[in-house]
Amino acid sequence: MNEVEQLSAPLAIVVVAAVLVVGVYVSSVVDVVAFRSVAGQRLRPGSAALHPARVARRLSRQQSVRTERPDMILRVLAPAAFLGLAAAAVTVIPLSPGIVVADVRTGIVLFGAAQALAIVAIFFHGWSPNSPFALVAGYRFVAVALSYELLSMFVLIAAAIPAESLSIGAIVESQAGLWNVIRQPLGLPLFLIVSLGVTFSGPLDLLDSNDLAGGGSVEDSGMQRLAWQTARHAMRIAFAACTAAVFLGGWHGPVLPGGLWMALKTFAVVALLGFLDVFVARISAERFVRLAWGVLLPFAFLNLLIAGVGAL
Amino acid sequence: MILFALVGVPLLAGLVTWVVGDRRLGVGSIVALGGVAGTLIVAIAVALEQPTHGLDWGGGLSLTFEVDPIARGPLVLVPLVALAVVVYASSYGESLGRARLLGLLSIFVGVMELLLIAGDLLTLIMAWELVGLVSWALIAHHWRGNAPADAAHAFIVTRAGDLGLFISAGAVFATSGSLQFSGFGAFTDGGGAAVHVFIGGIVFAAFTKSAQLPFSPWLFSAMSGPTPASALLHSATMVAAGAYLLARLQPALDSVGWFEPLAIGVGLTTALAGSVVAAVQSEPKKLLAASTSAQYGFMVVAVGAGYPGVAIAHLIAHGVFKALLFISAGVAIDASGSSRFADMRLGRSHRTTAALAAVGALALAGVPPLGGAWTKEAVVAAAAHESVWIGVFVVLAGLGSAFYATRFQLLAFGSRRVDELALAADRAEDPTGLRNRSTTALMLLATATIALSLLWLPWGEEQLLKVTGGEFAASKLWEFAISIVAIVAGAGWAFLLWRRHRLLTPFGSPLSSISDWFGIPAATKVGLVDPVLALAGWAARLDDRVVDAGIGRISDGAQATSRLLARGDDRIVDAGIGRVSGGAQATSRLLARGDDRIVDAGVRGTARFAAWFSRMLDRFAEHGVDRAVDGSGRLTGALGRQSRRIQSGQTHQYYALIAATSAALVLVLVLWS
Amino acid sequence: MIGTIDVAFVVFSVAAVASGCGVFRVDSMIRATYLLLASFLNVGAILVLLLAEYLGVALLFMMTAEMIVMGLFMVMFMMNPAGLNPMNMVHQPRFAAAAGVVAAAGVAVVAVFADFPDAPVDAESDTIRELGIELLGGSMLVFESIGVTLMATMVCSVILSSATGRFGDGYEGSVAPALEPGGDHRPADDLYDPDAAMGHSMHGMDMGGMDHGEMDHGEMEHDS
Amino acid sequence: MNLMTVLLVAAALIGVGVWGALAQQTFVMLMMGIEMMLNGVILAVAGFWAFTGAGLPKGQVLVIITMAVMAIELAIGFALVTAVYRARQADMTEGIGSLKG
Repeated sequence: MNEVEQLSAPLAIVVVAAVLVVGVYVSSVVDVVAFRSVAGQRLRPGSAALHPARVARRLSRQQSVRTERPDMILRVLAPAAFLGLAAAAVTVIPLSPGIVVADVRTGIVLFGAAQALAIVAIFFHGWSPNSPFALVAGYRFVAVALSYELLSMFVLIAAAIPAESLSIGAIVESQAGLWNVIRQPLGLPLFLIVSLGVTFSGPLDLLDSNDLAGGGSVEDSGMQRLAWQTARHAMRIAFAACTAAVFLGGWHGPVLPGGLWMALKTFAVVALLGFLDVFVARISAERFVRLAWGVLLPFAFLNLLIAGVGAL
Repeated sequence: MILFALVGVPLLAGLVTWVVGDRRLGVGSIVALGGVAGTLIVAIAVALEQPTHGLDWGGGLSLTFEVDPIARGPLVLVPLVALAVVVYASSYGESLGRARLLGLLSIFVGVMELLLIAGDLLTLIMAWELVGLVSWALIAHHWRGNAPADAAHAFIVTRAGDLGLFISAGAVFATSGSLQFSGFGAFTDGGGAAVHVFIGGIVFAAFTKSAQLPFSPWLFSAMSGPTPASALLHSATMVAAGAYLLARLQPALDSVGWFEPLAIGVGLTTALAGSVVAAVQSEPKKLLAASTSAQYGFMVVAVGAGYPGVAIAHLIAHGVFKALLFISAGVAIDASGSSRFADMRLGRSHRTTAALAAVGALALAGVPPLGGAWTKEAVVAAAAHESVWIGVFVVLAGLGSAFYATRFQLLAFGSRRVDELALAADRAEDPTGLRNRSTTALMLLATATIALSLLWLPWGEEQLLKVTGGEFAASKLWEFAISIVAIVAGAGWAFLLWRRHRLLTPFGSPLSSISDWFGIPAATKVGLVDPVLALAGWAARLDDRVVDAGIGRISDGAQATSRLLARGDDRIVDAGIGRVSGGAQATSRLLARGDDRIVDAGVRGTARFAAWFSRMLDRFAEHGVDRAVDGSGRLTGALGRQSRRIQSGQTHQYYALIAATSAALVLVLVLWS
Repeated sequence: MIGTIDVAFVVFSVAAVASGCGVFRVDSMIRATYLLLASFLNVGAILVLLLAEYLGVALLFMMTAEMIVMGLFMVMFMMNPAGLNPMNMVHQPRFAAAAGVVAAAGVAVVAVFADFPDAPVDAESDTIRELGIELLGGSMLVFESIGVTLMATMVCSVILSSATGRFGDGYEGSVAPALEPGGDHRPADDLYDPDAAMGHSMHGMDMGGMDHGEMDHGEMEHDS
Repeated sequence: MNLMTVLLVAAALIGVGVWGALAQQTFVMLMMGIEMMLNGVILAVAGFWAFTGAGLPKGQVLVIITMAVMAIELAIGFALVTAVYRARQADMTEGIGSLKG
């Protein structure tokens, strides 16, 4: 990936901001559509498309609740860090042939680090309001998160093996002939599980879940809630983009220009995640932990083995 | 990679068998059998085209796998014997834990093959340790009795021998920087102290492994393992490793003068002593164990005499018939429900087993035209080629082997006297369905034993020459004649005793010390095993008691001594002073009474002065000395208490001390340089 | 001249040291944990500046995971979770501070006065690839032994911390801590009072003190 | 940014670590102090690698070894803390005086 030209700093900021803003909006629209379709409500495209904006307007006017003696620093820090990490994760992903915001040689490891730090940010979000339900949710989330932390690293490293490089751009190029989703059939599902976990959605909706009356966000309101939801959707976008780039061949595709392919694939993954979010029931934490250590981790090893044998 | 298959197939099969477990034992035994059979095929293939393969490990170390011509026979022998043993084991004993037994047997084959294809000392050491470990696990299979203790005994003795390998590896690596077998010849020709160390280590390890004197007794403690394990361990795998190592490295070892006499001496002694020990055993398995030592003594003699090929030939023949004998002994033990000869003589009830065992016994006795006989004659020839007297001694040992082989056969499978027939009859239909499978195993081995008698044909001999790749000493006719005579004598003697019903205890009352290896086990137990175990237990028990009792005890001691001093002072010094004063008073009084008339004022004055003086003396001296002694005592006590206060048990204060001392240390080091 | 790298270095190192001090100043264990994490992150950034790119990023995610675990343990052995009430968790503070200063000073002296060879790594070299080749080539043995050691560590820590050990319940022979620092242990009965035993102590109360442990030792010797 | 500055930062980190390890009462905080020291060590080693090692990869290997040491220290430390808590119901260094002479 030496022929990639770095974007200049202002342009890079603009690109990342654009990707995130568009992505977040689309992702939340997907949420609305999925929710209404599962709820059996009649689906009016216009209202669905405008719904996120309405919600944002309402929340931005709402007055924010204060809890007793919150950990104010972390309370402010949590959504900001979450959003920032999503942005950082987006920067290392090549958006189209030759265009990557930050072409670091260790892109994939950096992505993993961002994801690990995201778990910390999420824990802060549960910790900071100093309220029992949020605290329980935060602990539960971390306990579960530790069990798929390793998973993601193994999957990503396995994807990096055929490319013989840790740079995501190189990984995308290595899929010119054959996409990783076929080369390493176990990788994509495992990584999707991790994505569901870090965006605490669907079966792994263990943070802001209804069984804890809203869990980590039980005390959130107004801008706080808006910021947190935005950050969550941004992280989903980051994971979707990474999935598209690492497993679905990135910008490779017939006819259409590469950037468009990348966007389409990302959107497909976002839609998949959004629908999984509402269509799959929540799994209890301890059962998932047992599953993750006992079943999924061996699968990750197997995936690694497949990658290694393939590389030989 | 075919060499990897040679090792990997049995290992994999063993693990699978073990994992599958006792519940689906059928699958397990099939897997184990298939694994060993596959190993046999692979081994034959490997023996035909001798591949070599290197594995670079980095750090200047590398693993080499090669097939020396001399290793080809054992390569095929191990899975062959193991096949029969696994067949037997698949129906041996209670089904609980049988999967583990089968799996371990299969793994045993794998590691032994690894040992046989080892091309450098590092690989050899790995395989060597693994063999010891697996045999430990096999001996301790029935972990509820005293088997674990015996297993520990065997393991520790053999491990002590393994140290020899490490020493010699260190010596050769430090000198020549390589562990390749191929380089040893040049290394040993180079001479120097390292060579002696190297050869000493190798010989030590080999003798311990193949149960030469004075390490033989560990074979007896190995007897508490299940019979299949013993059969494999004695015939082809564990014990064979030592003899194989000697034969493999013989060219390198022979370069020092003391190797040849040492090997011949130890080998002959073991052969003769083993014969005597075997001749008085009251249990079949122990008899066979002793005979194993004796037979390996033959091989060591052959290596010492400079004929490794002969040793390997005898190794092969012995492996086959010894496994056969062990399995038949196991059948006898199961059928009679006792491990003693006294309850056996199953000739009538187990005719097939008896017949098959007879083949093995004949081979052990060295009766032509069986293969065992040929190889033994080869050993005799080799020894006689060295010196006639050595040959004679080997022939004597052969007489012994003939004796105990006959003894085994007669006592275990001889026919009973008429009054015992009833017993035999009701033991005849033993409920255990063992005989069918054990019979197949015995059949297999017996056919192999008989097949080996092809060696008597010139064709077979040249085949053997080709396989073992060594040359044989020409056997002279008179040697053959006297050894035949010796065999007939031994067997005949045994028959004679049998007729007189004195075969069970040939030399009158059972000689406990002889039958127990002349009390060597006690020696090793006291000298080696107990210390090791005690060390382990002690290390387990070592705790803060030892660590922190120290200073406290010191201070207590100090206080005690000071108190003692003070008391002693009170007792002795004061008493002394008091007595002085008393004496003075007494004398003065005596003087006074002695003479009233004469100027008694002066005398009284004297007396009063004496009394006063003594009182003064008493007070001051007492106070002075007392204070001095008490003070010193108090001082020591205080010091003790102070030093004791350091031991506050507070971790952070310890850390503080550590930090301070290390800072001081750094300072010292800086100033030093 | 001062380049952007130098500026970044100064920023990162100030942040690292400041958050490091914060670890032991704040009165909330969670804040302490994640301040330590912050310190690690800054050091990782400095490593990236030093062209040890992979190591920096590896430190990043490794320490993140480690500190998450540490946070959980922090809350398990929590004295003051959220810093809701002021507290003092230190002992021998003066000596500790002095020792810290001395240690820092010692290393600093070395840093300033010792002279080292000047052989910087050239910015062009692909340090990541070199590291990988070194790890799977020359230093293979080292790398493997690290792996084996970590494996053994996992086993040991599981054995150490498992509630049901080889010799039965982990709480057997459990003794209450001293009431005053450095004092003797209280008799096992004290474990019955809930705030001393934290409700853990329903097991193994029949045998007082550590004699049960010694009994285990006895059995062990008997086995061997 | 040169070797001296890097080593100075490392020195500061190590000093902070010593201070924390000696001053803190809770086992876990104590371990944090040790981690902080190792943090400084890593920085120092990386500095030496970058400025005096001529980019010899063995230096990076040393850093990896240090990381492994940290991980091992953490794992065994937590296991010990748990075991000590089981045996002594203690979470502070004052809680165990079994080394008391």
